[in-house]
Amino acid sequence: MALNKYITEQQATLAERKRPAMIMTHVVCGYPSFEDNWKELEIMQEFGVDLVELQFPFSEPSADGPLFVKANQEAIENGVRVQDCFEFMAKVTKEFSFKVVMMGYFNTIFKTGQRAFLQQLKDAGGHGFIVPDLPIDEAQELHAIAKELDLSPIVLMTPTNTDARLAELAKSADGFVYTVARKGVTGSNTNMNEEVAGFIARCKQFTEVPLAVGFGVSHADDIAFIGQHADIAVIGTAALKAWEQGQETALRQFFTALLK
Amino acid sequence: MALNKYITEQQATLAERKRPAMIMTHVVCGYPSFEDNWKELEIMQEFGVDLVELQFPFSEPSADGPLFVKANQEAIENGVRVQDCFEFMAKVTKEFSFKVVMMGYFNTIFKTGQRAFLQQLKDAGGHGFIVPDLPIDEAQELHAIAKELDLSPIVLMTPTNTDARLAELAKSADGFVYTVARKGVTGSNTNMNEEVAGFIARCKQFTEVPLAVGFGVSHADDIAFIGQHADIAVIGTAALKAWEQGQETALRQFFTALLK
Amino acid sequence: MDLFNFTDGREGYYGEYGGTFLPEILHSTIEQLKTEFRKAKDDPSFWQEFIELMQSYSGRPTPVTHLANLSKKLGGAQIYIKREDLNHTGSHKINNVMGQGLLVKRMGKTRVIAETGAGQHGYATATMAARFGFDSKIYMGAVDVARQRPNVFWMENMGSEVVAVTDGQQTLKDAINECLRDWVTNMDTTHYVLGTACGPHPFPEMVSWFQSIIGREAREQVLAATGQLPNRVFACVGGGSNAIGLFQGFMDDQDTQLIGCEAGGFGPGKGNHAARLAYKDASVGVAQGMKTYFLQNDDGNMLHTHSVAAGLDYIGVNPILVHLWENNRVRFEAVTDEQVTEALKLAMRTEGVIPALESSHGFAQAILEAEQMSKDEVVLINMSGRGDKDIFTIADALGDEHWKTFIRQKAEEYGPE
Amino acid sequence: MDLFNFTDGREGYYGEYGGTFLPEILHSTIEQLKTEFRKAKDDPSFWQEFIELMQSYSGRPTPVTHLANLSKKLGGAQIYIKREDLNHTGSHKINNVMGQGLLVKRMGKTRVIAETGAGQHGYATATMAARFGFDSKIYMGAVDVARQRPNVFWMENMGSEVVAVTDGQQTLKDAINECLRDWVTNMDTTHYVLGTACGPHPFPEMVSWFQSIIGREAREQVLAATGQLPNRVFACVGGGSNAIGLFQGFMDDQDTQLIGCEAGGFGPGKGNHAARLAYKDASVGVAQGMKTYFLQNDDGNMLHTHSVAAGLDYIGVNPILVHLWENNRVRFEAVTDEQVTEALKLAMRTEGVIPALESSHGFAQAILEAEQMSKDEVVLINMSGRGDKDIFTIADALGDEHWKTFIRQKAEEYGPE
Ligand SMILES: Cc1ncc(COP(=O)(O)O)c(C=O)c1O
Ligand SMILES: Cc1ncc(COP(=O)(O)O)c(C=O)c1O
Repeated sequence: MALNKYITEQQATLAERKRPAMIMTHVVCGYPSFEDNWKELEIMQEFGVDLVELQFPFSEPSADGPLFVKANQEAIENGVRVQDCFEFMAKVTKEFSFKVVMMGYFNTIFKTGQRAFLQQLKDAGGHGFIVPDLPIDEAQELHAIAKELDLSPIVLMTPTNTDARLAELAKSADGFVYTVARKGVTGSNTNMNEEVAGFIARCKQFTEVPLAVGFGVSHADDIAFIGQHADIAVIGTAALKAWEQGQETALRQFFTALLK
Repeated sequence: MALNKYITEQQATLAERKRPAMIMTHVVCGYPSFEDNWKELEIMQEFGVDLVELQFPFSEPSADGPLFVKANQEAIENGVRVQDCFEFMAKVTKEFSFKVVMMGYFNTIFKTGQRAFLQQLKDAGGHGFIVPDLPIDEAQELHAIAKELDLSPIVLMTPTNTDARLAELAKSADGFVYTVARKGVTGSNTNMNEEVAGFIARCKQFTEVPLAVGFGVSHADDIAFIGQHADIAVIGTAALKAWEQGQETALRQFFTALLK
Repeated sequence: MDLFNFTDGREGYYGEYGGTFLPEILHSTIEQLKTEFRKAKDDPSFWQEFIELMQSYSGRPTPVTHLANLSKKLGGAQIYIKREDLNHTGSHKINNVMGQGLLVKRMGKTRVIAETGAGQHGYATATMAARFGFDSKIYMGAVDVARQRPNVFWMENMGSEVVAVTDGQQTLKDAINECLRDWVTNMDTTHYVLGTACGPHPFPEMVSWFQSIIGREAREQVLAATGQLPNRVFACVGGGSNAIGLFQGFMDDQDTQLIGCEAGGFGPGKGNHAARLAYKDASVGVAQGMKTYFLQNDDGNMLHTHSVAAGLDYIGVNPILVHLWENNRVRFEAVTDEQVTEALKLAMRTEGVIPALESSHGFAQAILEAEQMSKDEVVLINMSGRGDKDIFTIADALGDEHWKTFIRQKAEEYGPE
Repeated sequence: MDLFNFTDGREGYYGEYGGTFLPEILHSTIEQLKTEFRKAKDDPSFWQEFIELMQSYSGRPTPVTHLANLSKKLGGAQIYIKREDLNHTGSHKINNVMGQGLLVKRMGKTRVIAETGAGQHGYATATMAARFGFDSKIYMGAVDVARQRPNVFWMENMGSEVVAVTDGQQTLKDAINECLRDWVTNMDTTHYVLGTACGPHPFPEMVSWFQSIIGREAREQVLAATGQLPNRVFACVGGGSNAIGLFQGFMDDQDTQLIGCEAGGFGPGKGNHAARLAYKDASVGVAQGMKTYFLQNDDGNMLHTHSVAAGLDYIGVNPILVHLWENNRVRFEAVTDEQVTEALKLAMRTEGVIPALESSHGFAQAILEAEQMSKDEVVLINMSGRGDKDIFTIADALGDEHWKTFIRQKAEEYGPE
């Protein structure tokens, strides 16, 4: 509910901010380091990003593409623990005005304990969570606790889902829906075309909740396209790639071009 | 018949020659070379050897031990042909007083043609043949031709033969019988003992033909032992070993010690 | 006992283990698979087709062999082995793979992908793909590619593309992740041929079903050979497919003990082994599509594992076996690398059989126990595969110097790159 | 036709071929063997014991597999293969070896010796010796030891002593000579387990008898699968044991053509190949205990032979097959190394089977002929062994660069001696 309210508010300011869509960015906790994460987030804040996913590194990131796989792996090798991620999130939510959702794999939550995990997420100022390997059928308990704690379980809708399944997914949707623009994992470019538009339209038939569009957003054109059809553009791999290429300078250039 | 007569004559001169037994030696044609063979034979003549086996080299000398195997192989590699062996034999029988028998494997005879081979053997002055891989059961044709040409097929008797088999073998025996003192191939030493004596005695029950004792004869004692029980001592590997160690000098020393 | 009667619980769950933990994008793919599998399972002609294929192509039924010499030497129980090593491609993996091949044909897909660790499953899948005319890609950890080149060689020669996975530990679990990544991209044309009774439902059930051919045959064969049921049945447990395959034959024979033999590696202690249940270093988690015991740390990140047998070197375990273990139907034991190589040597010398290093785990535990049993008792070991394809691993495990010399000579013969 | 009815001729002779050409010292040994063999052959319970042993230990009957893809691709006859590759130890050699093992037990001997070229027969003999508890020594040409190290490794691990023979060409024929030398020394305790249907009588008959299990099974199986007899039956011919084993099943089926496939190596020309009958480079001779065709020069000394398949690389050939060839019952053809490796690749890719390089000769000739035949005709190929144990040879034959890199890395890992 808290997240829904925030998104509605941000939505309302888009025209004034000359933005075709809201922006959600992605950071892998502790990769390359928490210091780098902080600098990235400062730039994201500077460019008026609306939402940030903080990914908790996991040893088996099976829904991620190569760049994020490497990020997950190295973060773990650097010794990043779940507790470090929560502490970092608490600092971030205190310092920055964008809202934060946790992104990660279910085992991280399960192993910590579902209630304990969500309580810590709440305490750290997070507003929701995206767990790509947890289908709604297996998520009853987690969603129930989330409801109690006013956290939004971000549901994914995908082009392969049947209408019946989309309807089912819509029942669990809260905060926003993460619509996956194409098959595959994170990382490679998506061709934003009629097919994607059709898929988004199909999702809209089933839910009123705002729609984020993810997987391969990297150009200003993509944002414009998403603005026409949906609500939130998700910038993942593209931003990390920029950071890896030239830290602050490159990331600033990237956002400048993206949001021009 | 020719061979039988020669052996009987030689036998008669043993006492006079102060020899406990007749001596048969062995040379592998063309190994190390025909020149070396000739020098070996000169020494053998010098020491009054009675008989010489000229081995025709074969590529599969499966009844021979390591030293003769190598000799066969190298002779073939040196290009020694069957014709060369016959030519050499002709020179030898012309020059020396000992009698010569051919020793070799059946394929050499078979491939040349049984009649053609024996005719050439006869022409070269040979008196008989020892073919260790030709059992009497497979030798009817060869033996029949030999009879025509007055060549002696030298039969082998062995410690593993039954009495019945010895009787059978005796029927084909001519010239002399080659009694194999022990199991195994040519080369290693035989312990001349009661067992060997018993075996020779057993052979004598079945044949009147003189007995040669082979396989591993290398000392004066062996000759003495053979003299007590049989007629001919066969010197094979031991002489070649001496030649390899020091040519003429070593071979002379060997025979000196052997026949002292 | 019908392990797969879900009417009283949740479909795909065995006690609290199992489930389907997959990205949403695979939802309809897995639903299609469930439906097709259910149809096939309910259709007796499908099983018949499967049996006939396994007979004519893979030489089934595989026999049960009495190891009279070994039994006598140990002085205890009569030891029998189920000869999965005699299958085409040399292990039980082919049972599952050919079964899935038939399903793929039914689903009208044209491409298969598979993970492989030791290479046996990849080898079997490449074989199946060649036989069925499917395109195929095999994912294999780069570390495994390096140590199991012979299997890679055959897979490639049968027309499969082999991809060396360079993520993570570069072993089996990483190959599984990479398969999932391929699958979420190409599910329209592609079936993921999972190699063991793990992963999301319906894989554990499906793989178990195809592998149940082992237990069905074995029960009859042991009865025919000995006039009695085995007192104890041993199988190595990597993912758990050969074990569940054999155990199913004896599930209702309450007097038959079932023993799962895990990779004890260097012995207990995190990172030293791959024993999920026999040692105390694993805990419940959710990964690679299922809920089960994993060798993981407190954050839920997976530990390094070790075993002399690549096929047992895995973080998770068949959820059905966990359930049976909790219900005291299956006992779990672990044997160390050292015990395993000793058992292998003994089997070779006394009986002329070469169990795979994986299968040698079953031998090692059975040898320990048979010695204590009486002469009129019977034990059955699953010889899940043959070791002769693992010559590099076995030569290394045995430290054979002649072998090293041979390899050095061969390298010299090949000359520099 | 009873090939072994000698009442009208000489025992051990097939036409003018065969016989017993051995040193006199082995006379009683070979007589004992003949007697024991005759007794066993006349005793139906012996064959029964043999069959049961082969079932429980080696997985017989081996199936017959329809190669539907390959048949379709060629557009001609329906191709079936007899799966001797699925035997324990991976080839038909085990049939003969286990049979002789039973005879050795009957004769009360305790030690066996064997020659081996490719290593398959030595491997099988080492296995048999381990299983029967015999001492064993395997003679192998030094050249073959160097190129077939994997088989040596397994033989040694099964407890056999492997002796590298350094005489002659240091290959199969020299190993046979060395066996004869051992045998003339140790015949009291020792049986010489000859590996093919060659050598002195009774070996050709005895080996053929044990191998006839292939043809007996195959005839029934092809009939059951196709409702007809095969029009043509193909088998590779090294010494000739797998060929005579299979052919015996069809000897009286006059409409079934029998085709022996020899090693054409680099093609015709002395020294280039090991084809005794298909090419014109061999002639009749007497060696290695028998009278038959040999690749020899005018002096009767044996020629060098060449084949990509070590198991076919032999100077002589089964005298029974020569007789059948002279009587136009068996046709002989030779295929070159190149044709053979192409056939191997095709078999792997279209059907997921890996015939040994030896067996691939049968495939190569059958492929040539099947293409010309009609779709309702049936051909049967003997897949005498599997190729996966010959990875070094096959990788070399196919010139695989990845493999070479792997071997170089492995050598580096092992470090200098
Ligand atoms: C021969 C053999 N046995 C056993 C296993 C372990 O797998 P599972 O536990 O699924 O039978 C493997 C895996 O590669 C294998 O190759
Ligand atoms: C697989 C295989 N096939 C065939 C042969 C040739 O032998 P034979 O002609 O006796 O069957 C061999 C010999 O080693 C072999 O290993």
